[in-house]
Amino acid sequence: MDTATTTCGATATPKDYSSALKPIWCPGCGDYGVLQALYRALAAIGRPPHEIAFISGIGCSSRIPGYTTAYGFNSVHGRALPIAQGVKLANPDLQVIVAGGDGDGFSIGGGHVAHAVRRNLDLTYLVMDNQVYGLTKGQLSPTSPKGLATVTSPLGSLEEPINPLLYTLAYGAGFVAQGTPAEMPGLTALIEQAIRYPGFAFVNIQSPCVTFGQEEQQMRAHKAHLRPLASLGHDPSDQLRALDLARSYGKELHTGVLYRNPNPPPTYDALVRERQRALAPEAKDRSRLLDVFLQK
Amino acid sequence: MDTATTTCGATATPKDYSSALKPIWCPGCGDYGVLQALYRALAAIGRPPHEIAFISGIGCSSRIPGYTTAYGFNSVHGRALPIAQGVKLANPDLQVIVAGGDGDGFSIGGGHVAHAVRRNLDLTYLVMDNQVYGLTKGQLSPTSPKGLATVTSPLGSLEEPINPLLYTLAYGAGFVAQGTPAEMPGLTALIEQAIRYPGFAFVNIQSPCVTFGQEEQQMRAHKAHLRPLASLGHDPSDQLRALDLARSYGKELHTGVLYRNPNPPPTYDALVRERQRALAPEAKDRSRLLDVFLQK
Amino acid sequence: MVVDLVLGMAGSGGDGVVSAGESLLAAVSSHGYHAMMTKSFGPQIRGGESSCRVRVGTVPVHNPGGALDAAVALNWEDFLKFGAELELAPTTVLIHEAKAGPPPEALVRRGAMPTEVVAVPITELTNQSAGTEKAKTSVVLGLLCGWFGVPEDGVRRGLEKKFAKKGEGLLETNERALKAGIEHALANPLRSTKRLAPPPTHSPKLLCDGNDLCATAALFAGCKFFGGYPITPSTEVMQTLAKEIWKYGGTVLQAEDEIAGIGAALGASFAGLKSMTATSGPGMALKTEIMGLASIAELPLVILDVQRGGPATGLPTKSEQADLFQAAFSAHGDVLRPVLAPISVGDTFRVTVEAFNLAEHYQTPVIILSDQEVAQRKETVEPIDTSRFTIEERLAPSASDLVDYRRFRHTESGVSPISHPGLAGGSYLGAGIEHNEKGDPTASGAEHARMNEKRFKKLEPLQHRRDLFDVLGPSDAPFALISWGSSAGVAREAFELARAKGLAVKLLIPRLLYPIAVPVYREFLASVEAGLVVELSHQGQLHKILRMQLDLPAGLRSFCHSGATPFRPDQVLAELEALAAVGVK
Amino acid sequence: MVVDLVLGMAGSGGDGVVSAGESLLAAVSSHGYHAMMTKSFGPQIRGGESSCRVRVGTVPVHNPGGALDAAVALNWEDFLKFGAELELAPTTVLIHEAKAGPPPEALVRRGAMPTEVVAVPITELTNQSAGTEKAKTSVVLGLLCGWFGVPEDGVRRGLEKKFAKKGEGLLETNERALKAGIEHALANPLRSTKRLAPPPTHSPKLLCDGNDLCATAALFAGCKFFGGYPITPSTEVMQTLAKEIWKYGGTVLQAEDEIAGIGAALGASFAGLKSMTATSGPGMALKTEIMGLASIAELPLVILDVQRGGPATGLPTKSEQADLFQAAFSAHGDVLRPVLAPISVGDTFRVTVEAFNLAEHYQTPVIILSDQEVAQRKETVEPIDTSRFTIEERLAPSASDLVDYRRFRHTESGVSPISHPGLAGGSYLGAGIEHNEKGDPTASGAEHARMNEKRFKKLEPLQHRRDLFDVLGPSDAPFALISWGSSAGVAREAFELARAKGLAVKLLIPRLLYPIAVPVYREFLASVEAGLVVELSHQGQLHKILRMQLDLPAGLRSFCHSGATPFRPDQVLAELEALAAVGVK
Ligand SMILES: Cc1ncc(C[n+]2csc(CCOP(=O)(O)OP(=O)(O)O)c2C)c(N)n1
Ligand SMILES: Cc1ncc(C[n+]2csc(CCOP(=O)(O)OP(=O)(O)O)c2C)c(N)n1
Ligand code: SF4
Ligand code: SF4
Ligand SMILES: [Mg+2]
Ligand SMILES: [Mg+2]
Repeated sequence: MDTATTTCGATATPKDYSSALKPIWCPGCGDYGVLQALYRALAAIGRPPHEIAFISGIGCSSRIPGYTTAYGFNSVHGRALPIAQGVKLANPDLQVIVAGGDGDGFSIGGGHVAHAVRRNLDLTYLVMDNQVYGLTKGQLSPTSPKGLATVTSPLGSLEEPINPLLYTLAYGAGFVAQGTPAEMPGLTALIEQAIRYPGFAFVNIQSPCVTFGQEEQQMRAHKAHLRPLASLGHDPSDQLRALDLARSYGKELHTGVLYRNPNPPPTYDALVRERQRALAPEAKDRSRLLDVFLQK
Repeated sequence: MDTATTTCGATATPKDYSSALKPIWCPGCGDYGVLQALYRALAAIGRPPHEIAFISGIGCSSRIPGYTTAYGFNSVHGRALPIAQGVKLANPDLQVIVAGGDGDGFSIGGGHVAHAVRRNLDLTYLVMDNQVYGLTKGQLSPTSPKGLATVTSPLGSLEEPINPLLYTLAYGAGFVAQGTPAEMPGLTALIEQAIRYPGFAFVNIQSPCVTFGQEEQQMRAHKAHLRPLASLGHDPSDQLRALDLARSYGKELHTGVLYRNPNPPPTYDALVRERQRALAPEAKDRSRLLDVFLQK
Repeated sequence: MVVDLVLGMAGSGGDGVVSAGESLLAAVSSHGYHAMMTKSFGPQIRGGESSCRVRVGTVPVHNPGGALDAAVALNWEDFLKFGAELELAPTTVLIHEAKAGPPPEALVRRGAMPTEVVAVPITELTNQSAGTEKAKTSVVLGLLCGWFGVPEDGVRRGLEKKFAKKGEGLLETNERALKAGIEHALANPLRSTKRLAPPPTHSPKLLCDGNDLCATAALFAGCKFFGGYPITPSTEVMQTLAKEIWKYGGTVLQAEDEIAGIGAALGASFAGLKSMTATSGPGMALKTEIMGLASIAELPLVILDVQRGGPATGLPTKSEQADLFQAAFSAHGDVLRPVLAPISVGDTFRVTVEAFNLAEHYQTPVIILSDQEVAQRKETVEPIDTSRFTIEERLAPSASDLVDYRRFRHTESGVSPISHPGLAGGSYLGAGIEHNEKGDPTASGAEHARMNEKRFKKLEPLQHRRDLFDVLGPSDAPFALISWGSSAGVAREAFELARAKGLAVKLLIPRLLYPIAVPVYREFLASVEAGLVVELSHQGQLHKILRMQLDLPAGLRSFCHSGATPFRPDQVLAELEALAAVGVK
Repeated sequence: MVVDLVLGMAGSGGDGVVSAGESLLAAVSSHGYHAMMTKSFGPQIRGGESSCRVRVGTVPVHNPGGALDAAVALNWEDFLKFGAELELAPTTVLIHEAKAGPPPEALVRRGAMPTEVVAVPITELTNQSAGTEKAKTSVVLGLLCGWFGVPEDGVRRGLEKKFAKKGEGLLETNERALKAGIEHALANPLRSTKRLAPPPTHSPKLLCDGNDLCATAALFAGCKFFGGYPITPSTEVMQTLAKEIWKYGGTVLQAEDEIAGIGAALGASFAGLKSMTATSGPGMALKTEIMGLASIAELPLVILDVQRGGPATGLPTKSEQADLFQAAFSAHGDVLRPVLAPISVGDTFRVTVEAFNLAEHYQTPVIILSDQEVAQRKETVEPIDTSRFTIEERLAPSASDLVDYRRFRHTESGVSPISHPGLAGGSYLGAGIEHNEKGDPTASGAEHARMNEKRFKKLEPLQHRRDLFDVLGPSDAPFALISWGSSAGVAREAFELARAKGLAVKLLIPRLLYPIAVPVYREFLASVEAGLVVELSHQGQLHKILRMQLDLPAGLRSFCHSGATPFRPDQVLAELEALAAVGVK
C-alpha cells in the first residue's frame, strides 16, 4: 500500500480542512480555537485531507475529527491511540493525528500512552486538557487539581492530579509541547511542528471548558499567566531541564516546546517497513504455504 | 470495620506465613527467593496472617499469595492494583500487599499504576520483573530489552522497554526500590521497609526466569553486577537524583532504596477515614433516607 | 377539563427548556398531581438541541404518554430534530416563537399537523417584561398556566426556590416574564379547551428519578463501597453516593476506568463490604471479565447497567433495552447471574434493595438492568414504606466452619459460609482459576464440573420468586402482554385500555429477567394463546430468551423496535387488538 | 493386530513426556498412519504435571479416543492428577516405573483397573544404557516399539531430527536408551497382543495443530495485520505470524493488552487491510466493547477465540466449549456477527479462510470459535487443495459512489461500498456513535432503526450457507446427533459406530454457529424425533441457542458436561442407544 505522497503545497488553505458539520461545542469552548489552529497547521503542511487519518476517542474534544475533511474515526472512549497505531502500521504513508481529552487520554486511555510512546510511531497526539470531563458534565478528571470539588468529588478530591508533561517525558517521547488557544499563533506553530516531527509527538493543549472549568483555567487567566518557554530561554534539546520544568505542570502555564529530540531515532513504522522490504523475497507462493507441514 | 490491629510481635517466624500449597515454579526460579524474603519480612513485622490481604494478578509470579497463610486473591491478569485498592479502602486496618509480574503490572495492568500511585493508599507493590512472560512460555515483556528475540519477536523486538523505576518516580511514588533474590538480606530488608512505609511503596524485584530468561538476567549475573545504591552513597531522600539514577534501568542493576519521601503525606485511606469520621454525625436513620425527595 | 395532559417543548442547549420542564413538574407535583418528565438531547451528551416532555395526571401515570396535547417550539430547527419524541397529532396545540415563522415544510410533510397552531412573540414578550432574553422559558411557563391550567402559584413557588440564591434581581425578572406569559394567554384564548382538572386530594409524594432512588436504596441496603467511572446515563448514582456514602462509613472511588471501578468494588466485597459499581453498555462490556471473576470467586457484587442506545457509543442519551443479552450471557465459561430490571422510578428502590439482598445471600454478582428512561425521568412516587424491607447479610462462617475452613464447601444449598480478611481462621485463596473446596487451584474436570454445578444450583431458588413478577388480569385470559423495564409502564397502560375495552388479556411484568423463572412463566402462560412481548430493541431480546428456556404459545410474538423513542400505549393497544381480531385459534 | 491404538503417559513437568509424545507422533505419521496427539497439564500453564496421549490408526482418527490401550506412569503422583484424561480400562496395559512401586490405593479405588500391570525399571534402564536420567522417555519409546509395534525406524529418525543440532553426544545417548527399551520389551513379552497393524498405503500428510493452520490460513487469505496479546491457548497463532507475516508485507503488533490488540487491528482494517486478532475467553471479554465498535462502524475484522475452561482464569490449559454465548451475544445494543467453529485441525484452515471472506464481504467482525483441543492437538491432515478456495475482497466504491460519497449508503444487500484513508473522495467519519448514511452522528430513533435493520439484513444470506454444515446419514432418520468444535469428531465416531450397529441416525455438524441458519436446521430436523446436541459445557450453549431460534423436536436433548475432559465416543454412543431404546414416540 505504497500510496504516493502528494502535497497541496502552497495552494492549501485552512478552509480545505473544514467540513460541513457544524461544531456543537458550547459557545466559547477552547476547542474552537484548537480546531482553527489545526486547520492552519494542516494548511501550512499541505497534505491533501484524504491522506490524513484523524483518530479520536469520546469526549467533547474527541468530536474534532468530524469537523475536518480528513478521514476521521470517532471511536470509543480511551482507545484512540491503539486504533491510530493500527492505522499507521497499515499505511505508514498516511499522516495520522490522534486527539482527545484529558479523561480519554490519561484516565481510561492512560494505559496505552506509555506503550504508544515507547513504540515511537510517527503519530501526533493532541490532548485538549481542560481539567474536567466536559461531555459527561463536569466530573473530576485525572488532571483536576487536588481538592477540587466537582459533581463526583463534592467534598473535594483526595488524589494528586497526573502530570501529562512529566509522564510523556518519562515515557521517552521525542517531542513534548504545551499550548493554549489563548495564544493562537503559538498553538498553530506547535501543532505544525508536532506533525512534522518524525516520531511520536505530544502536544498538551490547555483548552478551557467554559461550562464546567474553573476560573483559573479560562482564556482570560491563560492570557494573564502563560509563560512562553522561549522567553525563559529554555533549550528544547535539554531533556533533564525539560523534566524539571514539567514538574511545575498545574502550577505554571508553560507554553512552547518542552523537549524535542535533536536526533530522532528511526520510527517503529519505518523499522516495520524496512523489515517487510528485507523479508519480501522470502515470500512463498500462496499455494505453497502449507508445505512446511508436509511429512514425507 | 475497625478491626483492632494486633501483632504477633517477636513471636512470629517465617514459617507462620508459609502455606501447605507447594510452589510449582521451575526449579531455580527467582520467585522462590522472593517468597522466602517475603516470609522473613512478614515475620519481622509480625502482623498475624489473617490481617494481611495479598492480592495478585496472573503469571508465574502472581501465584505467590497462595503460598502464604495470608488471605490471598489470585485474581485476573493485570487487575491486582484496582482490587487491592478496594480491599484497603474497605478495611484500612489490613496490611495489603500486591504482587505480580512485569507483564501483569506494566503491560495489561500498566494503566492502573499511575492512578494507584497518585491516590497514595498505604499499599506495598512487589513486581517480580523477569523481563519475560514466564507463565505463557517466553513472550516479549514490556521490560524486555529492545531487539530481544522471543517467540513473539522472533526477529527481535522493535520497541524500547518501559522503565518501571522511572515511571513510578514520575508518577510521584513515595517509596521506590529495587532488589534481587541474588542478595537475600537486602531484598528482605527492602520488602520490610516497603511494607512499613506509610503510603504507596514499590519494589521492583529482578527475579530471574531460569526457563525463558536471558543469561544476563540470571542469579549469577545479578551477583556479579549488582550495585547497591548505598555503596554509591545515594541519598534516598533526593528525588531528582533518584530520577537520574532510574534512567539507567536496564543498563545498571541498582539495588536498594532509590527514593523514600522523608515527609510522607497522609495516605488516601487515612483521608477517607477522616472524612467518614467527620461526616458520621450527619448520618440519617435508615427509615429517613427518602425524606429528601418528599414534596410537601 | 382533562385528567391527563402531555406537554412538550424543544429548544437549543442554552434555552433552558429542560430546566423549565423541571419547574413545571415541581409545580404540578406540589399540587398533588401525578406527573412525569422525560428529557431528550441530540447525539452528543453535552451541546446541541434539547427537549423535554411533562405528563400530568389526576391518576398515576406509568409512561410519558403518546402524542402531545401541547407543544412549544422555541425554534424550528431544534424542534425538528425531535421526531417521535415530540409527536404531534391534529389535536395538539402547537405553540411557536412568532419570529421563527410558521411551521416549516419539513414539519408539514411529516403529516398529522395540529389544527391549532399559535404564534407567540416569546422573545419580544420576554424582552418587554423582563428586559432580558434569558427569562424566555418563564414566559412559556406563563403561557402554559394561562392556557392549560398549570397551577400558577406552584410555578411561582418553583421560581422562588430556583432563583432564591441567585439574587433578588433574577427572581423578579422571571416573575415578570411569567406574568407576561399568563397575560398573553388570557388575552388570546385558544380554540382548544384542554384545561387540567383539579388535582386529586393531596397526599405527599416523592419527586425524583430512578438514579436518585438507586443511590438511596444502595445506602438503605448497607452499601459501603462504590467504585465506578462516569458514563451517561448512570453517572448520577455515583454523584449522589459521592455526597452521601461517607456519612455511613462508606467510600466512593472514581476509578481510572470501568475495569478499575469494578475491580475495586470486587476488592471491597472480598474484604467483606456490600459493594457496587454502575455504568452503561460500553462500560458493561469492559467489566465483563471481572464479572466472570466475581462469579467464580463467589463474591457478592451489585452492578448497575443503565441502558442507552447501542451498539458502541450508539445513542448515549437515549433509552434502549438491548443490553439484556449482554447482561445474561456475556461471560466466557458457564456463568449464571441474576439480572433484575426496575419498571419505574419508584420501583428502582425496591429492585436495588433486592439486588443487594440477592448478591449477599447467594454470593454472586447481580446486575440491575435499568434504562435511560427509568433512570433519568423524574416522576412523582408514592411514599415508600421502608419498614417492610428486609436486609440480608452474607453467611458468616461458624466457629466449627473455621476449623480447617473450606471457603467453597459443597453444601446442600450451594452457598458456603464466607470469611473475609481480618477474620482469624478464615484465610483462603480467592481465585479466578478453578479451585477445590479449600480454594486451591485445580485443573481436574471432575472438580470443575462439581463447582459449576454448585454455582448454578445455588441460584435455583430464584425460580420460585413469584414476588419478583407483577401479574395482572384474569388468570384464564387467552391474550397476554409481557414487558419489562421502561416499556412495562407502556404495556401496563395498554393493558388497562384493552381491559376497559373488554379484551380478555393479562399482563406479566418480570423484575427478575434472568435466570428465567420457569414455573412463574409456565403458570402465567398456561391459558395464553397469543400475545406480545413488548420491549425496546431491534431483536426483542427477552422474547428470544423466553423461547430459549420455555415452550411458548405459538401466538406469543415479539413486539419490539429499536431504541430512542419509547413505545406509545396506543401502539401497543393497536397491535394487541390486531392480534385479538385474528381470533383465538 | 489392531487398527487403532491409544497410548498415554504422564510425568512431572521436567520428564519430557510431551516431547516423547511428539516423537511418537512424528514416527507413526512418517509411516503413513493417521494419528493425533493431545497434551494435558496441571492448573498452571507453566510448571506442574504434564501428560499426553497419542492415538494411531490405519484409518482417519477424529478424536483422541476413549480408554487407553497402553498407559505409562513415570510416577504415580503425577499420573493420578490426570483422571479422565488418561482413562484406564481392564484391557489397558499399565506400564509404570518399577521404583514407584505398585499402583497406589487411590488408583485402585477408582475402579476399572487394568488386568495387566507391568513394572519396568525405567530409570535404572536409562542410567545403565545412557548414563543419564534425562533419556528416560527414550526408554519408554523403546518399550512402545517393542510391545506395540510402533515403527522403530520412525522413532529413530525422529530422535535424529530432534537431537541433530544439540550435538552428537545427546543423540547417541538417546539411541542407546531407545535400544534398551526395545530390548527390555522383547525380553519381557506382554500377555496382551495389541500390535499395530501395518500402515495404509503411504500418502503424504500434513502434521500440525489447529493454531498452525489458523495462522497459515490467515496468510493465505491475505491477512496483513495482526494485533494481539499473548494468552493460552491461542498464542501460537501470533507467534507463527510474527515469523511469517513480514514476508507478505504485513505486521504483527504485540499490544499492551487485548483492548489495544483489537484496537490496532480495527485501525488497520479502517485503513484498508485484512486484519485479525486472537485470544481466549478472558481476552474476548476485554475485546467486547471494540467488537461492538467494529459492528457499528461496519469494519471487517477476524477475531479468533481459542476456548479454554472458564469462567475467569478458569482452566487455562483445558478445552471447553462454553464461550459460545459470549461469542454470539456479548455486546451492548443489538449486534449480529458471524461465529464459525472449526471441527478439527485440518478444518481450521477452511474455517479461517471463510472467516476472512465473510468479514470482508459483509464488512463485519467474524469470530472463529476454536477450542484448546482443536487448536493445540497435533494431527495428521490430508493435504489441502488450496486452489479450490476463493478469496474475497471488500467492496470498493466506484467512481460514481465517490461523488458525494455516503459510506453507509442503504443498499439492497445492506452492504455499502467502503473507502479507506488514502482514497481521494472517500473521506468519511467512522464512528461508534450512531450515524446517518454519510457517517454523521445522529440521535434519531428512525435513523437508528434503519441502521440496525441494515446491519442485520446484510447477514441474511448466511441463512443459506449449506456448505458450512456437514450432514451425514439417511435423510429420513428419526435419530440425530448435532455437535460442534472438538466434540464434533467424537460425535462423528459415535455416529459411525451407531450406523454400524444399524441405528437410523443422522449427524449435523455446523461450522456456522451463529446466526442460526434456520432453513438448514429445519430441513435436517424434519425427520428427527429424538437426538442429542453434544457439546463440552455445563449449560449446553448451542442447544439453548437452537431452542431460541427454532422449534426443536421434543426429543432433541442436550448432552453436555463441563470442560477439561473430552467426550468419549462410547459415552455418546451409549447415550444415543439409550435414547433409541426408549423408542420413537
Ligand atoms: C467506555 C466508556 N466509558 C465512559 C464513557 C463516558 N464518557 C464519555 S466522554 C467521557 C470523559 C470526557 O472527558 P474528556 O476525555 O476529558 O473530554 P472532554 O469532554 O473534557 O473534552 C466519559 C467519561 C464512554 N463513552 N465510554
Ligand atoms: C486477560 C488475560 N490476558 C492474557 C492472559 C495470559 N497471561 C497470563 S500470565 C501472562 C503474562 C505473564 O507474564 P508476567 O506478568 O511477566 O508474569 P511471569 O509469568 O513472568 O511471572 C499472560 C499474558 C490472561 N490470563 N488473561
Ligand atoms: S462542556 Fe466544556 S469542553 Fe464541552 S463543549 Fe462545553 S465548554 Fe467545551
Ligand atoms: S517459567 Fe520462569 S518465571 Fe515461570 S516458574 Fe519457570 S522460571 Fe519461574
Ligand atoms: Mg476534559
Ligand atoms: Mg514476567
